[in-house]
Amino acid sequence: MVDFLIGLFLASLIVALFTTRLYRLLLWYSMNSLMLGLLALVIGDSLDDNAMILTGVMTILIKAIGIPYILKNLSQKFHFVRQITPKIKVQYAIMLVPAILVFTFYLSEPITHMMHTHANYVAISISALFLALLLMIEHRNVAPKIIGFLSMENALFLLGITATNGMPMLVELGIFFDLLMAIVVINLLFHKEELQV
Amino acid sequence: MILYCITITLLILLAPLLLSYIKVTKMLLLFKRPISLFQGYRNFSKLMHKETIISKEASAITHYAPFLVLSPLLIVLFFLPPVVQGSYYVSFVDAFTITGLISLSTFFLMLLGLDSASAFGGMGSSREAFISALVEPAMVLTIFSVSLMAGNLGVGQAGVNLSEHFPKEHMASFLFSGISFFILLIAENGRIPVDNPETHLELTMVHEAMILDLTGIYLAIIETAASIKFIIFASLFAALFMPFGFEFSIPIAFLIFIFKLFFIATMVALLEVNTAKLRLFKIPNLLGLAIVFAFLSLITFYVLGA
Amino acid sequence: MNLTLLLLPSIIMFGVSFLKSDRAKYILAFSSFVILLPIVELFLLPKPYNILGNYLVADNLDTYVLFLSSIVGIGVTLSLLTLDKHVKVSPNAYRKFYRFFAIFWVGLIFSILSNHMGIYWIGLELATLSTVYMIKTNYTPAAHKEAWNYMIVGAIAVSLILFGIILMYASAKPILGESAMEFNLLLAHAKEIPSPFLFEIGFAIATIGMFVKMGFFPMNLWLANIERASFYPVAALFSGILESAVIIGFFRFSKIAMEVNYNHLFLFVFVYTILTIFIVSFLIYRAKDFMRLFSLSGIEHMALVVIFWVSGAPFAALLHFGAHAFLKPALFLATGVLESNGKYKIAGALRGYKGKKGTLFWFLISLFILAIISLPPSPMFFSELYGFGAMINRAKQGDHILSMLVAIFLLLTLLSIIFYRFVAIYQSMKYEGETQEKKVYTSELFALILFAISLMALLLPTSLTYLQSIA
Amino acid sequence: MFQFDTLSLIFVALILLGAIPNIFYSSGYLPHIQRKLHYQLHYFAFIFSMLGVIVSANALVFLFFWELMSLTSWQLILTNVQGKSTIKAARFYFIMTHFGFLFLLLFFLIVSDGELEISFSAMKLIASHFTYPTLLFFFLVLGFLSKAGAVPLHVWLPYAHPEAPSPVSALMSGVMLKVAIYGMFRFLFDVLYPWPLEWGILILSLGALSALVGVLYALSEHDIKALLANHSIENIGIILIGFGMGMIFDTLHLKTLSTFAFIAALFHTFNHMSFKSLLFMSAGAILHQTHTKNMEKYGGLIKTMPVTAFTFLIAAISISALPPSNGFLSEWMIFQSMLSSSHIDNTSLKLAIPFAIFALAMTGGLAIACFVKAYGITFLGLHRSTNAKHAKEVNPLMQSGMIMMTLVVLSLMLFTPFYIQWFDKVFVGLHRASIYAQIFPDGIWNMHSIGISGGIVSPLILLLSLVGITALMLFAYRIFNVKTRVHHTWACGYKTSPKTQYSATGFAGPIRRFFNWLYKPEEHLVKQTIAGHKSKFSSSHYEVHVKPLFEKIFYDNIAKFINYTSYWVYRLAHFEQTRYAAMIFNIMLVVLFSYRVFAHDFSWATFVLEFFVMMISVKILIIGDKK
Repeated sequence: MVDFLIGLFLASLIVALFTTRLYRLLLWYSMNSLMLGLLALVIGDSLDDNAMILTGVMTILIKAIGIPYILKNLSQKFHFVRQITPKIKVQYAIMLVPAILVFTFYLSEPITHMMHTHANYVAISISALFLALLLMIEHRNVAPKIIGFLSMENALFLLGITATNGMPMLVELGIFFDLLMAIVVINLLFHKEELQV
Repeated sequence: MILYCITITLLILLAPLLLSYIKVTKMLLLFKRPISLFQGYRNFSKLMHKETIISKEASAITHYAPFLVLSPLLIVLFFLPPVVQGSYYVSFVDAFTITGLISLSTFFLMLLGLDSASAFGGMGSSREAFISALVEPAMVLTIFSVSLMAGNLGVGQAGVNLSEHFPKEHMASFLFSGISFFILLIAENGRIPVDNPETHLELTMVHEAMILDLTGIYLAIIETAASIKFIIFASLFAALFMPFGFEFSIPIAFLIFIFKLFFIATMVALLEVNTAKLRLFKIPNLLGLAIVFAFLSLITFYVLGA
Repeated sequence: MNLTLLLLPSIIMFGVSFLKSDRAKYILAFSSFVILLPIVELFLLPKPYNILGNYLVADNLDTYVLFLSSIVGIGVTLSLLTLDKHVKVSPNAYRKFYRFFAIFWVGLIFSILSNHMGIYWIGLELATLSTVYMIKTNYTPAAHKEAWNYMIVGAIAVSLILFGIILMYASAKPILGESAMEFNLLLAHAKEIPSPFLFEIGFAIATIGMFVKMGFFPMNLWLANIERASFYPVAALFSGILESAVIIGFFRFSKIAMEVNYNHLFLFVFVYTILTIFIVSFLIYRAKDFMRLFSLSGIEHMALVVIFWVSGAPFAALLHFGAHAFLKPALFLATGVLESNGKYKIAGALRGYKGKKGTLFWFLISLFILAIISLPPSPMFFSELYGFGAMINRAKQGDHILSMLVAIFLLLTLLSIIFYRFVAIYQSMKYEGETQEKKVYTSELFALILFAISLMALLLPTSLTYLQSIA
Repeated sequence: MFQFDTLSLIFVALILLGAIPNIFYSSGYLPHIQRKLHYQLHYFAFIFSMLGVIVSANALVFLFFWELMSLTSWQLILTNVQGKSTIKAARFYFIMTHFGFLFLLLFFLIVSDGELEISFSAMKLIASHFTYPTLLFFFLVLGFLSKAGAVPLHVWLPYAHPEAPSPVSALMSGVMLKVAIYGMFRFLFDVLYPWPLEWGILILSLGALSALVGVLYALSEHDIKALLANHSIENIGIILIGFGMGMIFDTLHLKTLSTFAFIAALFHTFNHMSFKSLLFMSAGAILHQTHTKNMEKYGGLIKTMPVTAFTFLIAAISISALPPSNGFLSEWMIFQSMLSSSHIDNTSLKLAIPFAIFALAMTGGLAIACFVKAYGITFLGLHRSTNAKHAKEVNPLMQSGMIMMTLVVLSLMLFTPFYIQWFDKVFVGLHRASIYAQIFPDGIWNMHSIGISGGIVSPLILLLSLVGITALMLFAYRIFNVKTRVHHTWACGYKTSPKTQYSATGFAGPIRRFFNWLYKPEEHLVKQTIAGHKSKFSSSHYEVHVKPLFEKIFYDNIAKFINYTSYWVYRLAHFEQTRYAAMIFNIMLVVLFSYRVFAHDFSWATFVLEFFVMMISVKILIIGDKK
């Protein structure tokens, strides 16, 4: 079950890479966050960890529903460009994505000797990180970049959930708090004038 | 000590004669009617009686420089190798000091040339500076290498040593330094092909250009200095590169020495007759030769020991 | 001593920033000064001092850094008082600036005093996000653009740091459990970490995040551009305070990494720093405005601090850091005056000052500029001596002594390019160009004097022994 | 912190001898300076820092004062900024001294193990365990010789010295360069003691080269202070020749000869301090009056500035190494020490030493030519400009400074034995046998060379006889009571005018032409011909500029290289404006990959793979396709 959800998580991220429409991108981000939340719920259930279950719920509420909704609102309010074409050619991208996966598995290969259970999860988290970066690389507009940054956040949550079986509660709450703060700041930044970066 | 004083007096007295001798020889060789052998003395006494004209543009340098040109050369006379056995000699003074003293004299001579604000003086000084800049290193090297061969850095002692036991094993470097020194003798004394002491043509003048504004007693002093310089070089050449005749009894040794001086003068005269004055910018070719030979002699001595 | 007291001035500042009266400006400034007081008290307490359980622990290192930051904060506040005389700034922007400044301080205090990787990160993120808006107090398109830029790059960097933290946490969790996030425990048990490679990967990612945030290779210009676009007190804040929060994280992480595998750490940091200084030195060689110049030189100094720390000369690193923390803000604050007659006018920037204030100003600025290229008696002179000494010592212990020496020599050569450029700029400021009158305000002068006194205080024997005791 | 052994004290004495007359001179010069406070502050700090360098007993203090010395001297150059040239010169000077400082820093850091407060003797132990002592030696040489101005690190001197105010040039050239020589003495003896033969030969060759290069470029200068600065290079070369010989002899276990050579070097150091300071002071006095450094604008100054002219003459004789001056004596000692090596059996020495002898001899000749030019063109003849015409003797304070310095020169000449005895003590302090008794075995009259069958010189007798004979002749001249008449110089019937005199350019013409291959001069000839005749012209102007070869090939190319690199770095750095995410992506990739490759299990194959992956990734993500 865990592996299946992780697969879906990665898949939604990869699909997001090839998206050319902003709303579609938001959707995929939301899917991605949903998978993450479900993953937390599943792992939390199996470990009997209430904190993690709480994390999962919050993830679904904030990331899968809240943030995409706010972003969509913002985009309507400030008339974002909704046609977002990746700058990297698709031909390159289809080579890059598997290359990143191969690389991260190669990278985490030594870890498999050291820790028995979660080596592949570490690899996938790192590759998710790289993919999120790739998402930021291939777009020039602000909105997809924000999505990319949020996907990075997801990647590290994935790492936190799978590789370490959850971080201390305090930290997770802090991270959520910062995330909200980020959204506030983004909102403020948009508030004056909409500008392309 | 007496012999020492006699030698020096003799050298001072011979000096003008030697220059006149060269002139006479040259004139004879050119089928001209020769001047008197004692023309040098005549000139001297005539100049001594003449009124001295001092340039209005000149400064205190003109008043003192002629004496400072002469006095270092006079001092060098005291440092020359002995002519006869048993004579006192200053054994220890080395090449660098002797060259230094000669340079000191040249230094003031060049200043003298520049002092009178005449174009000729500057020209003469400039050329002299050029020539002496090339001559000095060669001279230091030559005398040093000869004195090293002789086994003593003091020139006086070197002269004695050379005539007592001639270093046959160093023949090659000895020869090189001999060639070098002869070129230096010509260059330093302003003989053809470096300089022509007999003309007053601005293209050729070096030494004469510097002293063009001097008259009377100053000119006499400078002329004397020139002749003494020649005799210094000649006797150095005689003592260091013709090291024989020293072991004979005193009068004969004296005679041999004087003969050597005249022989050198003859050689110079012959050379002067047979060559033309070089262009100024060709002079380095000749002096370069001297430097090369000097360096060669030193390095042959150093590296090959030959 | 409790946390409330530490945070109280910031909270007051936050509250007052909503008041719409003219006097608010002075109250805000005053509350900013007051931040120093609890920190001084903290400074005097016996160490280590647990402020909040095992989460916030004050030890010598972090109180030192916090103390430096608070002094810089006072300097920044001082110059803010007369900011409106140099540039157009509305009272509203002022208050907003202070509002975020208060949040910034909260984040900063948390991250500097934290003994917990997570809290460290939260504080850092808070500080980063709050600075985003400070950039925007300058209402220009450039500032807007750079604020976005900062938002995104800063977010990437901070995410990388968290990613690294989680990996490190994952590597140590099997032995330490949930408390694997605590620095002192992690340090104590560093040798027992079951998967050092995982830790190193985490450390590398976190370090990249921190380095990007400090403007190391390859992101050398973004800080400079941001500082160019924002008001100069903000630039001072960036280089003086925000970097201290980052660097203290690096200090702590690298201490653990040293225990895990010193050679890997050293090689990684050494190569990274040389690359950084290589790029930075050549960028400085071409820099044509003060902001960029000082910003790049700040990067250079941070790189040196990092390499000194890693080479085993914490004393040199701390001294260098202290000097940097005072010098850079001072210069950034002075930029407002230096650029009175146009942004890109370096020639003649130190001319045209009248009166005692003016003379004192240019004299101090001359000293500061000469001090950042580590001419004696600048503290940087001594810190570089000790720092490079430690590096060479390190080289002598290793196997590749010649290549290390070559690398150190390369580093020194690059530093001399910077030296050359600064000398050229100083001469140009003082001796070239036409004389145009410039005005200096007392508050700015006070800020400069404060920095100058602090710099001199760094060189006192007591402070040197104090620094040595930290190390 | 501080130490006061004989070596330090000797150099303290040197600084004081150089600085005290200078202080007088400087106070006389002060009205000429606009920023008086700035000047005074840095001036005294400069002297103080030099003293600090000399007496410091550990690396920290040494480096501190060393940098302070650079800093203050740099600021002193900037005292009177007159246009771009000063700024350029100051910048160049400062970067060069900083360059030297780097090497010193490396040296000290290596020999002190990072503990900068340890004593020099403790450093020796560490240095002896260091694997590459020659590296240390190179650091030392580069560090100190860039300050001393030896080839090829000499380029800054002819720029920096002319631009500084004259008292400062005198201090910099006369005293500061000697501080570097002190450093050589101190650290070669105290830290790096047993020297391989190669080190000595290196110093010797550097010295020979510096001597030649310095004097050659001095000849081609017409800026009087630049000329003197170039002569400093030459004299530093001569000092280094002596120093190198000392090192060589020491390696060959000829201790007394080595001491002799070192004493010669030290003696020349003192001499150079004295006459170079004096020359700069006199040049400064001329500059003060004529407001130009161009020698072509001088002339006839001896009539209006007799004191300056006299002091300059004394110094010129001394620097040209003419007997019986002190300059002559020290060069004589150096010559003698070189010639004492004739029996040494070592091929590299046999090649190096004759070359050095040749260089030194060559230098002597050229130096004379150069100072005849400097003295003759400046002081003799007719004034070449109105400025020179209106020149007056400088104020009494400056005069007193110059006269005091002249006394220093004369004291070095007259009390040579005393000084030598003193220098000898330095080496006794460095655990060597005293050789004073060997140099002056029978009283103070004769000075002996130490070598087998070496030469002897008797400076006092020479001096006395010279003065005596000259005085005698002058006396005779008075007695004769020669009639004199004053008249204009004969100028072929034309009027004698300043324009018909030889110029400095013209004077050096023949020598310049001879060394054309080296100088590669830029010549500018402007000629106003009359009616198309080649040989008839109404006016003509000829100028020659010589840019040092070293600067042209070495320094200019470095500057070009830096410019080029910075351009590319600048372009690269600007990618981050738009490609920051890609940059971070790539740096992550390379760091993680490298950790994997290097930190886990290294193999070349993976390394090569990493390289290619990075190439591709950078190409795709950062550089992108060309449009």
